[in-house]
Amino acid sequence: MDIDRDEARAMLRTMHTIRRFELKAQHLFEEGLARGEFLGALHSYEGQEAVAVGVCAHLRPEDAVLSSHRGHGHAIAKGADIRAMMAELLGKVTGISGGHGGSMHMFDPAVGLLGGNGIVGGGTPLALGPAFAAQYRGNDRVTACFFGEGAAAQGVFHESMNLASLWQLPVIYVCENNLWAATTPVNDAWPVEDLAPRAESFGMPGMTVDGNDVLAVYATAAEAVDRARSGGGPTLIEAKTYRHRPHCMVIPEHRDESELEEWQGRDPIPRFESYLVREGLMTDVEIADLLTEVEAELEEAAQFARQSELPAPDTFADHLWA
Amino acid sequence: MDIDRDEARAMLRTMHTIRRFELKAQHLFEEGLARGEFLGALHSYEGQEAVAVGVCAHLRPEDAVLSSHRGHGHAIAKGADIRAMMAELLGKVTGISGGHGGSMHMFDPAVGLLGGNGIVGGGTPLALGPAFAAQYRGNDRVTACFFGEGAAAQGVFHESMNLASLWQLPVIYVCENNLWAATTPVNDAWPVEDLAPRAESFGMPGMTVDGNDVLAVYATAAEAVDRARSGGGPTLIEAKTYRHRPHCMVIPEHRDESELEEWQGRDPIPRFESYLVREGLMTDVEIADLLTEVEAELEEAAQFARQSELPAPDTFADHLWA
Amino acid sequence: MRNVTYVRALNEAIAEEMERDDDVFLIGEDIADCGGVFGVTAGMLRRFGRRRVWQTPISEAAFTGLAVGAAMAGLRPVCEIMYVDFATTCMDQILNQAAKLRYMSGGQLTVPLVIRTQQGGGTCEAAQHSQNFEAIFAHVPGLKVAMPATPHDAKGLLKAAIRDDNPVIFLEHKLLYETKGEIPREEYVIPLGEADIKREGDQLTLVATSRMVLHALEAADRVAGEVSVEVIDPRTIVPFDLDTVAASVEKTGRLLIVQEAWQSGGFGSEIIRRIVDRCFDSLKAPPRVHGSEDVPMPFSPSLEARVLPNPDSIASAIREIVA
Amino acid sequence: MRNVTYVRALNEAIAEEMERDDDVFLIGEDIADCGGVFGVTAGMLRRFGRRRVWQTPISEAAFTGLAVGAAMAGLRPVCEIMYVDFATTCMDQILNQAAKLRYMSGGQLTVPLVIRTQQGGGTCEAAQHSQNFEAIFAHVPGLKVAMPATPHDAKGLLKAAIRDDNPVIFLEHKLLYETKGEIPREEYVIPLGEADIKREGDQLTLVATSRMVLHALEAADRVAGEVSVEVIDPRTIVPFDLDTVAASVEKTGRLLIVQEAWQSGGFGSEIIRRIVDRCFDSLKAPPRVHGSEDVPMPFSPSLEARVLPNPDSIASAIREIVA
Ligand SMILES: Cc1ncc(C[n+]2csc(CCOP(=O)(O)OP(=O)(O)O)c2C)c(N)n1
Ligand SMILES: Cc1ncc(C[n+]2csc(CCOP(=O)(O)OP(=O)(O)O)c2C)c(N)n1
Ligand SMILES: [Mg+2]
Ligand SMILES: [Mg+2]
Repeated sequence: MDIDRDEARAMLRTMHTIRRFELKAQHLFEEGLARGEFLGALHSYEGQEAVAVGVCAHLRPEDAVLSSHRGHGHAIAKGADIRAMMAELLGKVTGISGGHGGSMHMFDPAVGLLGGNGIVGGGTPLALGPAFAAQYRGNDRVTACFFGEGAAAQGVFHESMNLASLWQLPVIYVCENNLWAATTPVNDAWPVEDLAPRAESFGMPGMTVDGNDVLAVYATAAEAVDRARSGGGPTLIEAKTYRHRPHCMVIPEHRDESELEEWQGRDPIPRFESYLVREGLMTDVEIADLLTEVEAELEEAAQFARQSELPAPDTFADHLWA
Repeated sequence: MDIDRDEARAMLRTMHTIRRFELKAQHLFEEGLARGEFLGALHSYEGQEAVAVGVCAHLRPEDAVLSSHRGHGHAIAKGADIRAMMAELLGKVTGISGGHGGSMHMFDPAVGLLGGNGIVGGGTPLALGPAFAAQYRGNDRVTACFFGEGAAAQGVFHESMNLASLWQLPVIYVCENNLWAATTPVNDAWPVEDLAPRAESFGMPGMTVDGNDVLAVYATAAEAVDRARSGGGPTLIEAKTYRHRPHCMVIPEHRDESELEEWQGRDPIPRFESYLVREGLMTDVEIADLLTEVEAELEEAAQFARQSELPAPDTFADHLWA
Repeated sequence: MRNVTYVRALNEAIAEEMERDDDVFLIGEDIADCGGVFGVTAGMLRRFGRRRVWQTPISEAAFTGLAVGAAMAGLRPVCEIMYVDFATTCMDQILNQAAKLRYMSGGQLTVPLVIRTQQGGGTCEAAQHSQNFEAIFAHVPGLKVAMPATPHDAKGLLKAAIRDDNPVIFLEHKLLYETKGEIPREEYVIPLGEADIKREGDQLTLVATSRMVLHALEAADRVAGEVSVEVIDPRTIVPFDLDTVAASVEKTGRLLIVQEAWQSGGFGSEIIRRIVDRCFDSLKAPPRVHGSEDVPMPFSPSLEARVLPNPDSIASAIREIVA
Repeated sequence: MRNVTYVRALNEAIAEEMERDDDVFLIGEDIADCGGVFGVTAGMLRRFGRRRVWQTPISEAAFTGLAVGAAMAGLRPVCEIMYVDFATTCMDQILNQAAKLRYMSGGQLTVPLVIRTQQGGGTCEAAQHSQNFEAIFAHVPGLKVAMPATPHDAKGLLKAAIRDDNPVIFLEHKLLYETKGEIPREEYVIPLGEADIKREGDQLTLVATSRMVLHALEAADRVAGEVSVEVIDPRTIVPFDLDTVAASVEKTGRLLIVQEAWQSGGFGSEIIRRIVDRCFDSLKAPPRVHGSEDVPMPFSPSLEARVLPNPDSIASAIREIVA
């Protein structure tokens, strides 16, 4: 699929932003640990950037995204503010959820980010809601819902596919099959190779894509988003990918070094960069500059997060009731 | 599939027993209403007899059955005592569950009946249990789980298929697609025609059968039960059928008369009888005798139920704890 | 005033709010063609069309989740779960999502959702169709919980629930649907969080919820010559109108709570906690809860009748406290 | 005696019972290869092999249902739900099935099942990973509920739970796993339903559960010069050892319950109901519950610390009651 220069650059930039964000997040987390502070679970999106970026490239701010526990990438790709995200990780009052949410619960309805979720599969039925609302109101907004291959074993995901297909809701289910769910390999959870036939068994198109190839994801998502936007109903996309980091900061790595190395060889960022350079869309220098820019932005975000205040303890009851 | 004379007769007898049981049950229910007593929900299996009978013909007493809210047919086909079942319907202390369960909760572990269920889809994960136990203990017992096409929309059913397939458990899922779930037609619940592809998407064989043809069910179930018994794992069977009665005694009929008439033309009992007579396995007189016998048995059961005592009120706490 | 059934009152509340606000829609099992198995949504499909009345497959988790998500997106879903017992299949959507989304988002989202369902025993439907779960919902912060006992309260509270910007668990009772009562001819709304004194008295405060209000009033009648009972219906347990109950207990010095939920760990215990804290010095006798026996609901009519509180057993409980 | 961690004590209990009875098997997410995300089942796979240690897909409803069904079929499953918050996805299996099957079957079935899970806050894991649901399980008849606070109790109670023929919800606490304590060298089992007096005193009875027992003991130390506090750990809340608590309250005349669950509608309220009923005349001050603030758990460390009870806030609560 053809992609124009500006869009390509923007996508690469977002991919780098996500990756650098995760590195900084990890750094902040470790800073906390060094001070004896434990800041909850932190799930790195590193390695999977092509999925969020390839899908969200087709989304408008008024389109909705439902994300998962591993949601920083989705949030950034959807346009959430990285300073506020970073502050959220530290539970600061300037955080994207005012410090009430933390890593797994980033919300920014202004850009369509309707939240991460601490419950695996928890976003899959919620995603039906904004999709339904679009149909109800007769507008062409679409909803994308990201979740892992582990979540694909949850019952509610199947109920949701059934309803999405039955009512032809404009929702795109994006299963990021990164081969592992915490310490459980996909082969211990799936009795099959692919998820697409599952979607088809609900009368919904199912597509499989190389989730480490941002252009492939971009092309696949284009079809799915177009279908949803034009009233053609839901799609399931299974993106085959890999996470570079352990499940979360507190669970030690349990996978073979060699598996990781193999997948690092398919790292979506260098792959996309080679393509951009090869196609003459960007030069090495431009890429290096972009990286410097991104890094500066993230360092600034980290500083912002560090310097922001924690919420005053007695504000704990704020936002319970509307 | 060939079937011997004795087995054929036994199957016909069970089909009649089920049908007559339902008529008696309805009668008892109406007697109760006339006395101002309301005896809960009563879901008639009339019209679906071929499914329970065709499947259970392959089961041994030590094999398990998990049933649904519409469970009298499964219980009878599995060999439960009709006197105790009838008494249960009236909440008598002689009932099959001591009056604690009622129509939806008939239990008789001695014949492998591990219960009806008031929760639609509720039996689907429970069925994994005895199947797992068989595998764990290394015996060749199998488990059959009956549920409606309405239940097939429940998430837990999908989780259960996934686990059954993944662990190759000896379970047979039997979906009785009677076209309606309470007042909801299958077309308002399923975006697809058949369920078999759903099973296949979990790597499990899926079969579709005419649920009003007891021999077809018998043949299909033979394959599934053999597979399970010999370690070949689970199977899903979708049996297309129809219930002759309204959803339950208290919800008025809402379906077209003509639909019912059409399906009554495919009534599994006369169909099987014609076959038996045609093949010379039974004569009309033998069938008439069998019916008289069944009717007498049921009248006796109804009498037993009527004459039995209600549990003493102060026994309400019995059986809460082991 | 008009004399209508509880089910009719609910039906009117829904119709009026749907008329008033196009964002209100209905979703649930069997709610369209037959108007719900208890008839609460009867006629809605004809009146408002398919766009606003969504009959679902049997997938409580998916359609409740859809409702939560639609509320986040600005609609005002009224979601029916046929029996509260089935809410066990969508507790994640209720307890982890609906109740928490506003808080977790730092107030950025609102979830203007009503989950209507009905609970209770008395119909020989046995253990999986007779439960009372208000204590579960009331324990988890972020959910309002309404339990109307009369047609009047049912209508006024349901309208308030639909207009509320928070998730409201609206608990009807299967044996109240056909009961009748007066409601105003003109439109009215009953704010969530205001108890109603259903009967005045000065010797014992009886707090009852849902169907138990009717039994409590009957019991109060029976003991009228002996004990003067004040019957208070909180109508919503979250928010709970502690002031009204406390004022009564300060007057009477005695408190009995009658709930259909199990005796142990019900909301009655929570009322005792609050009243003991607030009115300790006014109490002349130990406040008590009279609830259902702590067993799954037995099917048999003889057992079910024994397990549920009834006017007789309530009258005995009143006499015991006063004795 | 040996000094071991809580997680180690649990691990030993499981291994001993698996050794003792081939019908005991383990099922849950991530329990085999890594021994559970908290390490409770570490080493079990190596020791007992794949036949007895079943690592599942993320399907709480299916594998909990499997465990219930396997228990009906005579096995003794020990089922791990990683966080109690996730039990919302299998509440049907727990509340409608496991709790009721024996009763509904008229005593024909038994469900010798243990559901282990862990609960609680204090780790900045926010609203969907910090809840305490014991009140929900305790409200529904048919489930036993254990909440051990020490390695000693954890081991003894878990062994009892595995041997019990009823479903037992076994609630660990994520911040107790690394705490240490003495346990006997020889085998022991602690019967379900016996409270333990963790500290004697005669001016105030403090009932605390799970991790709050540790905070309560610390608070009792702090106020030692002013108030003599008796700290009682019921250890199981179903069955609940009312006798021990009532005897203490009759002695002290004052009762404080400290629970990590939300203040409103927790099991503490139920304890108050029972004690007020039984010990009304002995009470010198209103019994109180000190629980978490009634909000979803906020992520931010500054807010989380404010929401949870801690030794300081418990000490204040003690002083207030005695004042
Ligand atoms: C209902 C539920 N069960 C279990 C968990 C614990 N948990 C959190 S993340 C995770 C693995 C998820 O795997 P997957 O869906 O593949 O996503 P990934 O982490 O690989 O992105 C598990 C088991 C949870 N949060 N919610
Ligand atoms: C979880 C749950 N949701 C809803 C119901 C109410 N209900 C009882 S039977 C039924 C229809 C079931 O349809 P189907 O599964 O097709 O079985 P059938 O009645 O046709 O045999 C419904 C909705 C229930 N008992 N449990
Ligand atoms: Mg994964
Ligand atoms: Mg059906």
